[in-house]
This record gives sequence, C-alpha cells and structure tokens, in this order.
Amino acid sequence: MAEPILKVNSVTKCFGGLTAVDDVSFSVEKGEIVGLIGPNGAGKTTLFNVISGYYAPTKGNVIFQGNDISGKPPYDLAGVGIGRTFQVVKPFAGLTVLENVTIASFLKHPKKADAERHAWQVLETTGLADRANVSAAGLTLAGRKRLEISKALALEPSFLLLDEVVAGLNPTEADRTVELIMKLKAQGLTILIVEHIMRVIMNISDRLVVLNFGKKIAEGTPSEVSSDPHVVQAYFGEEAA
Amino acid sequence: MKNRGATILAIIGAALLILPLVVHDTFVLRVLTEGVMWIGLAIAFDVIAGYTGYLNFGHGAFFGIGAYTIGILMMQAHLPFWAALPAGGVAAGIVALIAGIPTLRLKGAYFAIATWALSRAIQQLALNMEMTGGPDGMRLEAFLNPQFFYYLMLITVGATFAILWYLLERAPFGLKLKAIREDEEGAKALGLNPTKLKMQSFILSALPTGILGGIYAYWITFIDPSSTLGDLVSDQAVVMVVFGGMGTLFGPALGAILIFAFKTIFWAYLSDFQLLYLIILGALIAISVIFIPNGLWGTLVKRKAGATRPEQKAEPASEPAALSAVAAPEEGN
Amino acid sequence: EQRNFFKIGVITELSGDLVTGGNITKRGYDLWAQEVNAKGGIEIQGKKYPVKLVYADAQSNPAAGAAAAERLITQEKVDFILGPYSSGVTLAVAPVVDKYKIPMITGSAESPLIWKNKFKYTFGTIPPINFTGATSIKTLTEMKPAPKTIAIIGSNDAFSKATAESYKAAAEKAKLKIVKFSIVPSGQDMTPLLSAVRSMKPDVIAFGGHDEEHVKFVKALKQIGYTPKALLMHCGITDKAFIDAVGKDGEQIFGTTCWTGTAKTKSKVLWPNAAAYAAASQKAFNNPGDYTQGGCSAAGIAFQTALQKIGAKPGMDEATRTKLITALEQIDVQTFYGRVKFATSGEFYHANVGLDPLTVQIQGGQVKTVGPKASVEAPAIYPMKEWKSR
Amino acid sequence: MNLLDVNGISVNYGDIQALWNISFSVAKGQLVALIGANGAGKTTTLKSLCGLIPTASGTIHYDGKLVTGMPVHKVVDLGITLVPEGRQLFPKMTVEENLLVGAYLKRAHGKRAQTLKRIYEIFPRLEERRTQTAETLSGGEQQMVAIGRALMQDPQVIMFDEPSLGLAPIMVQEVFKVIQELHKQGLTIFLVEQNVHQTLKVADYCYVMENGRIVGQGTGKDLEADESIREAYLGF
Amino acid sequence: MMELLPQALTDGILLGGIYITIAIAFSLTYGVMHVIDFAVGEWIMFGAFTGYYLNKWTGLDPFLFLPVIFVLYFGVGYVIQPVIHRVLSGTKGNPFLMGLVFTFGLAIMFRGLALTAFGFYSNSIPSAFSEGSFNLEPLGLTVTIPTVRLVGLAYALGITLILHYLLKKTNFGLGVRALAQHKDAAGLMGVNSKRTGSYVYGIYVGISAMTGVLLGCILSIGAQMGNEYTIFAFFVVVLAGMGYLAGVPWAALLLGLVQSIFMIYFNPSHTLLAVFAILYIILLISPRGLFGKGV
Ligand SMILES: Nc1ncnc2c1ncn2[C@@H]1O[C@H](COP(=O)(O)OP(=O)(O)OP(=O)(O)O)[C@@H](O)[C@H]1O
Ligand SMILES: Nc1ncnc2c1ncn2[C@@H]1O[C@H](COP(=O)(O)OP(=O)(O)OP(=O)(O)O)[C@@H](O)[C@H]1O
Ligand SMILES: [Mg+2]
Ligand SMILES: [Mg+2]
Repeated sequence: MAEPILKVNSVTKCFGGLTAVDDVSFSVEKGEIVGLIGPNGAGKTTLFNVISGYYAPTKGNVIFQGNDISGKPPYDLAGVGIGRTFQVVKPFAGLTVLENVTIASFLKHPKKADAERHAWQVLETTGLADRANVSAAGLTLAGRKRLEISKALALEPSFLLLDEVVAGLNPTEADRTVELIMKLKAQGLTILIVEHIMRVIMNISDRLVVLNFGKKIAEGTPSEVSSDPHVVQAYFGEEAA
Repeated sequence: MKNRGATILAIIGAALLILPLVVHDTFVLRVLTEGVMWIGLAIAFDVIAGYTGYLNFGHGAFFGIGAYTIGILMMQAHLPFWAALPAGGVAAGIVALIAGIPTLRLKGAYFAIATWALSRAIQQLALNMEMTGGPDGMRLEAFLNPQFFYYLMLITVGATFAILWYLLERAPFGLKLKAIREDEEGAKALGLNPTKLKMQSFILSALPTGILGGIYAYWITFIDPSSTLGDLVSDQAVVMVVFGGMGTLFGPALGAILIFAFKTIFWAYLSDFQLLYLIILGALIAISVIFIPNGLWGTLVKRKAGATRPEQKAEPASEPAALSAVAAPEEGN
Repeated sequence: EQRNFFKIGVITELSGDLVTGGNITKRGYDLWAQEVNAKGGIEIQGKKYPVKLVYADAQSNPAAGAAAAERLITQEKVDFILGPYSSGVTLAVAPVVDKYKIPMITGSAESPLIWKNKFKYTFGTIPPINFTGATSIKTLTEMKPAPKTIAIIGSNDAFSKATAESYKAAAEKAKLKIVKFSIVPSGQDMTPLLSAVRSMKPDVIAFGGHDEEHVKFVKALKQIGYTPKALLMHCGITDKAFIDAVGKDGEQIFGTTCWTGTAKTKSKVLWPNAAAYAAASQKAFNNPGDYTQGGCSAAGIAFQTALQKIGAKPGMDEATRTKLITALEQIDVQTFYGRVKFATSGEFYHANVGLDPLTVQIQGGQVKTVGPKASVEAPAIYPMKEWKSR
Repeated sequence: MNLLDVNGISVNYGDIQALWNISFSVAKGQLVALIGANGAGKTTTLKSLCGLIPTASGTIHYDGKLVTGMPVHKVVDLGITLVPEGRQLFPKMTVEENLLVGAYLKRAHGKRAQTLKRIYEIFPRLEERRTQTAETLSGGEQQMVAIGRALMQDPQVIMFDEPSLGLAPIMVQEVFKVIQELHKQGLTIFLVEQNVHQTLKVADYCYVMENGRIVGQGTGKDLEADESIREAYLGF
Repeated sequence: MMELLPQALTDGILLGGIYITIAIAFSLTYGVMHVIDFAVGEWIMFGAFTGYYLNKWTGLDPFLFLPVIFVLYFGVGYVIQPVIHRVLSGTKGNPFLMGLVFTFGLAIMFRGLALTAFGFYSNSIPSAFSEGSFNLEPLGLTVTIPTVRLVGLAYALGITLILHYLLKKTNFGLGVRALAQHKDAAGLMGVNSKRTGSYVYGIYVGISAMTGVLLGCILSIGAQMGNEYTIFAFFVVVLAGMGYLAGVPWAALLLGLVQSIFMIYFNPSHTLLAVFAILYIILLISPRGLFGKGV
C-alpha cells in the first residue's frame, strides 16, 4: 500500500493540567473514510484542531502527504489540501451564503468571477444554491452545517475533516448528507469524520478510531470496534451492544 | 444598475472637476477642499474599521504623521512639496506596519483603545520633540492657491476612492477582509492569513491618510500637536463612517458629506448658536444610531438581490477538474 | 461695497478646548463694539459709522480659523478682523489675511512666534509673554528678605511653556537659583511633582498654565501643605472666576499682567480709565474683565484710532487698507488699557510694546498692583501666609 | 388538565413567517414531543412559548394563565423552563456557578444546596469539573450543565430543544434516561428531538411539524406505524 | 532623591485612588452591558456641578450630598438605560460599535448642554476635608497625606468592596453576571434583563456622579472636564481587563504610581508619554489586560 495520506504520531495536547489528547497515533490511507468516535470530551475536536493547525501538538507530530505539518498555521494547511468543518459552526454571519463560499474558493480561484462561479457549483452540489443570496445568519442549523461543508469543499481539498456535520439533522436530512459524503469519497477525497450518530458513522466509515479520555482505546473496522467490550462500555452503552 | 451608478459617479466627478472654472468664490473652494478631504479620511478609515472590523481610534495619528513628515521635510530638509508629499504617505504606512504587528493582535475594544493610546503617545512625542516644534507647532511656507489645493485634494481622494473601490469591491481582497471581520478563526481554515490581511488593510488605510495629512499641512500652513494629532480626525471619521454606513465606500463618503455640510452650514451661518451646535450634533449622532443602525447608505440602498444563479447549462463545460467529480450527476455513483 | 457701518470680522474660539479664552476674547470685542455703538459709532470726518461684528468660530482649530478668515473676507467682505485667542489659530489665520491684505489685530494671542514671522497685516495688543515675564520676577527679587531659590513649572502648551521659559530667563538674569524647571503635560494632576518641589524648599514657585490648571495647582500645593514665600502665576489669576474658584487660597498669589481694573490709565477714547472699563464690564458680564478681555477691547480702539487718523470709511479698498496698516504702525495712543504702540521691527514686530508690565497680587479678593514701583497700589504681602493658618 | 395550551400562534422574523397558526396542548405530567424537519419551526415554537420571541397572533396559556406577551423572566417564574438549543451556557462562569444561576429565582433559591446535590448525583462528571469554566467543556459536558441548570429552577415543565444533539450514544441513552426519570417523578416534559426513534418510544403524545405548521399528531405508537411519517422522519 | 520615595509612592497610590473612583463603575457597566460609555466623563462632570451648586445653595459640605447625588443620578441612569439597551440589542449593523457611537453622541451633547448651562469657567468645590492633611513626620517619614485624597481613596476602596460584594455574594450579582455573559440564557433563568440592566447602569451613573463631587473637591471642575476622565477611565478599565472588576484597583494604582514616579524621578513632560507607552506595551504583552481576565 502507498504511503498513508495522514499520519498522526504520538500526538499529545495538554491544556494546562488537562491532557485532552494523550499519545494518539493512527494513520489514514488515501481515499478512505476514517471515523473518529469516543465519548463527549474524549478529545476528538481537539485532535481535529491539532491536525488542521489550530493547535500545535504538545508532543508528537502530524505527517500529511509525507511532510511534517505540526505547528503550521491553518491557512497554510488549507493551501496544501486540508479542509475542515467546525463542530460549532462558523459562518460569516454578515455575509451571504454565496459570499461565504466564494471566500473559500479564492484559494484555488484567485479571480473573483472565477471564484464566484466555482462557489455556485459547490452550492449546487451541497444543495444550498437556492439560499445563495440569503444572509448566512438566517440559515437554520441544517443549512449552517451544509454551509460548513460547502466552505470546506470550495477549497478543493484532498483531505477533509468533518466534525459532527450530521448532528442535529433529521433523518432525511442526515441521509442527504451521508449521500454527499459518499459521493465525495467516490471522487477520491480522503475523509476523517467525527460523528455520534451510529447509523451514520457505522455505515460510511471504512475504519474507526476510538478515543476515550484522550487515549486511543481501539481501532478497526466498524464491526470489530462495535464488538470491542471496552468501546461498548465507554461509548455505546449496554443497549446498543 | 451598475451602469447607472457609474454614470452618476462620472457626472459627479466631471462636475467637481470643472467646478473651479465656474465658481470663483475662494471660500466655497476651501469648504469643498475640506469636504473632499473628509471623504478621503472617512473612506480610508473604513478600510480597517468597516471592512476589516477593527475600530481604529487613532486614525488621526496617521493624518498627523503625514502632516508632520511633510512639514519637517519641507521646512527643515528644504525638500520641495512634491518630493515631500509621498513621504507623508510612506511614513504613515511605515508606522502602520510597525504598530500594526503587535496592535492588530488585539480585538474589539482593546484594539480601539490601544490605538487610541498609541495616537496619544505620538501626540505626546510631538509635544516633546525639538524637530516638531513641540507645543508651538510648525509653520509651513504659505502657498495659498485655492485651485491648486482643491484639485490636489480632489485628485488624491478620487484616486484613493478608485483604488479602494477596485480592491474592496471588485477584487477578492474586500471579501477576504470581510471574512476576517466576521470570524478570524473560521477564516484561517479557508486559507486566509488574518495577520497578513489585517496588516495590508491597516497600511492601506494609513497611506492615503498620511498623504491627506501632508496636503493639509501645506494647505493650512500651520500644524501643531493638538490640531493634527488630537482626537478630531479620529472622532470625526468614526462619526462619519457610522452615520454613513460601515463596510461600504459610498456610505462613509455620504456620511462625510452630510456631517461636514451640517457642520459647515451651522458654523458659517448659525455661529451665534455655537453651543447649540454641540447639542444638536450630539443628539443627531445618538438618534441616527437608534434609528438607522445600518447607517444612511445601508438604509437608503437596500442590499440588492445579490448574485444571480448561473444558468444550469454553464455547468458541465466550464467546471474545474476537481469539482467536476463533486458535481457529477447521480449516475456517477 | 457701499455701507454706512463698519463690518468687522471676529475670529475666535467659541468651541473646542480653548472655549474659555475664546469667550473672554469675544467679550472684549463685544464690549468695545457696544460702547462704540452706544456713542453712535466711529466718527470719521464728522460722520458716525456704527460697527457690526460678524463672528466666526475657530473651534480651537487652525484649519477652522483659516476657513473663518476666508469666509469673513470673501463672503462677508469685512473691513478688518479682530483676531483669535490662541497663537496656533492666529498662525493659521495670519497668512490668509496677508494674502487678502485685510488688517487684523488680535487682542489676545501672546506667543512670541507670531511676531517672529513678521506678518504684515497682523497686529496684537497684548505684549508677547517674553516681553512681560521679567517684571514680576524683578518685583519678587526686591522683597525682603529677598528670595534666593525658585522652582518653575510650565504646562506643555505653547503659551504656558513660553511663560515658564520667560520666567526662567528672568530668574537666571536675576541670579535666582533655579532648583527645578519642569514642563508637564497639560491638564494633569501635579501633586507628585510638587512633592518633589517641596523637598527642595524653593522660596518662589512660578507656574505657567491655563485657568483650570491654575485651580488644580493651588489646590495641589495646599494639599501637600507647602507654602512657598511667593507663588507666581500669570494673568489668568486676575480673572474674577479664578478668585471665586479658589477663594481664600487665592490670597497673596502673584501674577503677571499688563492691566488690571485699577490700573492708573488715562484715555480720551471710549473709557476714561481702567476703572470705568471694569465698571462697564461688570455691568455687561457680571465680571470686571481681565487683561485678555481688556486687550481685546483695546484692539478695537487701536483700529478705531487708525481709521479716524486716515479718515477711512466703511467698505475700504485695498489702497485704504494699506494706508490703515501704515496708520496702525504709527499709532501711539493712550487707552483705558494703557499705551498702545506697535513695534515695527525686531522680534516683537507688530506686537504692542507700549505697555508696562505689572506685577499683581490677590489681596482681599482684589487684584492689586504691587510692582513695579511706579504703579504700586499696595505693598506686596511677603512671604505668603501659610495655607493652614488662613 | 392541560398545563400548556397553545392556541393559533403565528410568529414572524421580519418579513418571513416562521409559524402559521399553531395549536397544541400538553397535559400535566405528560411527556409530549415535537418532531419535524430542520427549519420546520420547532425552536421558534419553544422560544415563543417562553417569551423569548414575540408572537404575532394567538394565545398561550400556562396553568390557566395567559402568558403571551409576558417577558421571559416572568414566564419561567411560573415554573416552565427551556433547555435551549446549543446549550447557551454562561461561558466564563464555572460549572457550579452556571448551576447556581439556575436557582436565581426566589422559589428555587431556598432549595439550591439540595438540588445541586441531586444534580451531581445524576451527572457525576459535572462534580468532577465543577470549577472548570463552561466554555472549555466538551459538547456533551455542556449539555449536562444545561440540563442541570434547568433542573436547578425546580420547574414543573421542562422544554428540551434537541438535548441529544452531539452526544455520544452512551450519553444519549443517559439523557433519555434522565428525561424519563424526570417524567416519572411527575415533571411535565415537552421535548423537541431529531432522534425520532427514541423520542417516539418515550413520548406519551407527539406532534409533527412541517414548514411552520402542525401536520400530524398522535401517540408515539400511532406515528411509528404511520407510513408517511416513517418515510419523512425516520429515514428508511 | 531616595528620601522622596515614600512620598512618591503615597502620591501614586492616592492618585490611583482617584482613578479607581473613575473606573470601577465604568468597568461594571462594560462587563454587564458591553457598552463602552464615552459619556463617563460627562456623568462625572454633571455630578461635580450638581455638588457644586448644592453646596452653593445650602452651604453644606458637599460630602453630605453624596447619597442625594447618587440617588438622583441613579434615577437618570435607570431611565436612560433602555435606550442604550435598544441600541445594543439591535440586530442590524454592529451593535457594539453602535453603542460606542451612541454614547459618543451623548458625550458631545452633554458637553454642549454643560457649556450652555454652567458656562466655560473652571471652578472648585470647597469641603471641610479639603483643609487638613496627615503628616507622617512622627513616624520618621517625610510623607504628607492630604485628608481629602485619603477620603477619596477610602471612598474608592469602599465602592470597590461594595460592588465586589454585590456581584460575588448576592443573588442579584449572580443574575448580573449571568446577564453579562448570555442575555437570553439569563432570561431563561429568571433574570429580568431590562430591570437588572437599568439597575446596573443606574448604579454606574450614580457612582460616577458621586465621583465627580470628589474630583471637584480634590482637583477642579469645568464643563469640559469630562474628556480627560473618560480617557483615564478607558485606560484603567482596559489595563484591568475589560469588565474584570477585581483588576480595576490594581490597574488604577499602577497608573497612579507610574505617573507619580515618573513625575518625580524622570522628565515630567514625558509623564503621559510613559503612561500611554506602558498601557500600550502591557496590552501587547497581555491582550486582555494585566491579569488576562478581560472579556
Ligand atoms: N481550550 C481549552 N481549554 C481547556 N480545556 C479544553 C479546551 N478545549 C477542550 N478542552 C477540554 O478537552 C477535553 C476534550 O475536548 P474536545 O472538545 O476535544 O472533546 P470532543 O471529543 O470533541 O467532545 P464532543 O464529542 O463532546 O465534542 C474536554 O474535557 C474539554 O473540556
Ligand atoms: N433569527 C432568525 N431570523 C430569520 N429567520 C429565522 C431566524 N431564526 C429562524 N428563522 C427561520 O425560521 C424557520 C424556523 O426555524 P427554527 O429554528 O424554528 O427551526 P427548527 O425546526 O428548530 O430547525 P432545526 O431542527 O434545524 O433546529 C426557518 O426557516 C429559519 O430559517
Ligand atoms: Mg467535539
Ligand atoms: Mg431548532
């Protein structure tokens, strides 16, 4: 197998006395979807922040396409092909949906007209095109989640970090998003996804990495992981088991 | 729509250009010169405040730095005005660069007050230096040609307006700044470097302000710390921009025109009620904030419907490679 | 333009930081105009022309001052101008009046800088501060026992700093030992500095500042409990408002001025003497007026005198105005304010050097002249009474 | 007896009408759920119930009292409270302070030590983190604080706006357990959820909302059996 | 020069006390309402003039009026707050900036009103406290403490403690802090946001007005006095960390000490330069104020 697109090597991230991510290692192969799961507060978002450049790791490093990217700022990482969404959505509230996406499109399309055209296409894909001219603040949660994905996609990334993009969507909406994610995978995008909705994460992930109290407690295919007693106890609870 | 706007602008521009040929009244020219200067100061201020979201309460410092640079270069280095003028802008730009690196890390009110402190510090510096003449200020050689200053101001502000219009409304730069204004952290994930963008906008705001300060110095012939480095420019710019509408170019220009006109008319023709002026101006500001929080421009000109959706037909042919897959029709699955 | 009255532009600071000074200036001009008009106007070749003042607010800002001058000259077509309170505004206005060749007398601005620039059309009735400062230092050195040490403090604005510097020059000349010379930022609490001064125990403390700073200064000195043998300030203390504000703490403070309401002046123009002027002012403004206000009224008188001399009528053309300048350069007139005579060369170019500077002291709530000898109204009280035992 | 009676309310955001003549009721002691697609107007309904946004028409009665037009602080004083969407904690306050604000109301103030203890029993995690500021908590921890804070008010009716949002499965079960527990203890509960499966299981009665209108209602069982509901909201 | 140090420190602390009085309530209202009130100096000025005229009419010591002035201006603030609230809770534009500009307009208007009503002269408020001073000579220190400034410091510390108690120990304070951080959520907890906001603004205006009387006794009063105090109020509050009440006394003392030490040991004309530079540098090092606890 080729070199993995992303390698997380013994990453530790501390906040003062609290170790939010504790010596976590795993890798993501090109073209696969890896699910990152774990109880609330396990350190998933923190790990995303490390990978996408928002935090420098306290220890360890992150290798992306063969280069050590730990400590590089997010805007540089966007440039090398890492796109991400935020669990707490961050729309540019005072701008329209189209403008929001256009800003991301600038990365690959420095001309404004090109960027705008590209943004339209992204919005068509994500199903927000008919809301393009409303202010981003006026979107519902579902809309904002979709806007998050649109912005990340407009960067034309090769690697996508999705932090709970399905959470809060009703089943039909969720299904649409899942469809979109599968489509992206089909195009060769590599995806690392955090999600608590089992129906979603179990279906789309090729592999799962499980965190608990900052530590990796399991890794494997969905079926392997869901039968792991540690994971069941820490994460799924008895009922699901 | 766009054409009509351009036509109106062209007519206003042409009218302003030929005006001195028709109007010989030097007082009117002086008032217009100052009015145009305020338009320039307001739009330059809005680059950092309205577009980028950093309320600079020390905008006046750039003005004063420009004024003093020209004063010192002309009176002490005996440079001709034309040689000194660009230096005014450059000096303001350099100060923006040096001060911006640390200051732009601050947010919201902290930034506002740090810039205020900085401008006060610069004023104190001018009060305590030999080169500036200290509290006595500095006199420049008088060259009182009203037409000259009118045209110089008009061309400088016109050029500033055009350049800013291009950069902020036509080029991606303006939208990038707005992204910074809305959410700096979020913008980083989209490949924007906030530090760099903020820096650029701060310098872009300082440069024309410094040049206007330089023209002012030569025009008024006397500068001192309280008039050029005091709060006047900063305060007035804030009021004009907020009144007119932040984050646009026409708003601040409109705000500058109206506030300046109000001030001037009151000053010239109702000077017996000078104290009333303060009361009315204050009340006007307060009331306008309550009733037109988007500024006059934002209220008058409702945001236009926005970009139109390109026709579906354009889709397959013009798609960039990376996305074509994303947008690929259903059967691609 | 044909008219049967003189139209006079008044440029002064009616708003902004210098509003106090600007209004005092305005009172001086107003009182003059009122008095002239009460007498039917300025008599030129047997006919009386009343005066009409047109105000323009300089907003304590040189640019507004210049615009004001331009408006008064080109729109209002004023015959001449009564000038601003502050030196800064005056410096911006002077080139404009030079350009249009419109005479201006300012009754207030006393910074030496104006006169060094030798503006042809600008005159001033108040002598420059460096012309007046020496007198009061000299008066103090004549006290018994003579003071030996002095601390000088000036606020960091053009006028106050010049005041402090003129005291410094005079003290050096008088061989007083200067234990401290400090310029402080305007408007600040000076207590810490005065604590330092106290430790040097100077006999005299001299301060150059503005009205509000005077009040703070006195209170700060009192609060730290240091009474120098003499406390010297400038003309601001002669204003009734200062005396009212500090009450008994103002007693025995020295000041420098060229005029008081009790000055021994004699005049044939408008008011026969200082007392008459003070009474008129008291009636008009409930305030006897100070040196700045008087200087402004005297500016009007200077114009009036020069106009009469050349027989100029309202709506003067350029040639007449040039003649008016010559006339102004030649006048030497006794007014309620004292002698008005403008220097025509040197560092005091066009400033009034006809006056004798006075040393004054607040005694019993009144401003009394205590020096130089020729003008003394009352003996100086020296040393000053302790703050505590007042 | 109906504790909550909503009669024909409409709500506008500027020019946009978000709710159209909504009516429903919640009986005392019941657990009533409201489900619907994203943007259907569920959050808007909850906000107008507790006075956070004004209604354009219609009436809301709580315990027989008219509450339409009442400011939010008066409404909650009557014993109805909301665990808002997105938690809305006081970010700079510690976990414990957040909980204590819950007992701001006079009627809850007296019992606050007791209630606090109970809440720490339900959520031991919160006791561990009681001095941590709310903004640094993980999503799940924040949800616990939000629920705890509402309980501190000692309410009669709790309205939940998507309480399971972003929670790990184990926590979702936990939250539903807590909700059921509260229900058992006699609290009246009005629940807005996307987790339709679970919701239909626990709800006594259920309303379905679409485009700002109530389009269906029934017991959980009825709705689960309903073809069109299954299709639209259960996703398979 | 070292023998001056005790006095320099004393002067600095006393000056710091003055800054506390200016800034403490201002910090409170910023913390709760997120409004940077440009009119803070004007409230001080109005209070000062009210004290001045009350003293003139009744001849009583101005310190006796402090409660009256507090109540009076509490009422004024209480009445004005809803308007500010309206500006700040607007959904259009940038409410924070709007609040700033709104109070800026108020400040200009107030200054105009004051110039019209009170004239342009400077004045001073006499008080029994203005007379004496404590001398620490018996303790072997050449230190003089003016009574009126000591009273000022005590007043400052008293107000600080009262506000601190109110915020941290009372239910009202809990509501205030909740309101400061999340308005809607505070409402859900039963906090009456309108009334609490009005109380806070009333308290702020009332305290500022009382402070004016104090300043009139220590320094001077005048229709234009506000601006200078507004600047220092801002600086102290920013240095303390905006809205962080406990930081105010330290920030104020620091500013006072810097000014005092600088005036005594360095070139006094650079005092303000030093103050601004220090403020600037501290902000750069610690962007949320001295303790990093600003909001
Ligand atoms: N900036 C911070 N300062 C201090 N602690 C933090 C900070 N950010 C996160 N934490 C702590 O780190 C731990 C991990 O948080 P993180 O947000 O990564 O969890 P998560 O796995 O994403 O949880 P969830 O599924 O609830 O979103 C939590 O206990 C949280 O309180
Ligand atoms: N502040 C607002 N301004 C304008 N429109 C709004 C606002 N808040 C909500 N809306 C609109 O009102 C409608 C109902 O929104 P609401 O948030 O109540 O839906 P919801 O059912 O709670 O959705 P979700 O499941 O996503 O939380 C939506 O169309 C939304 O766009
Ligand atoms: Mg997370
Ligand atoms: Mg909702």
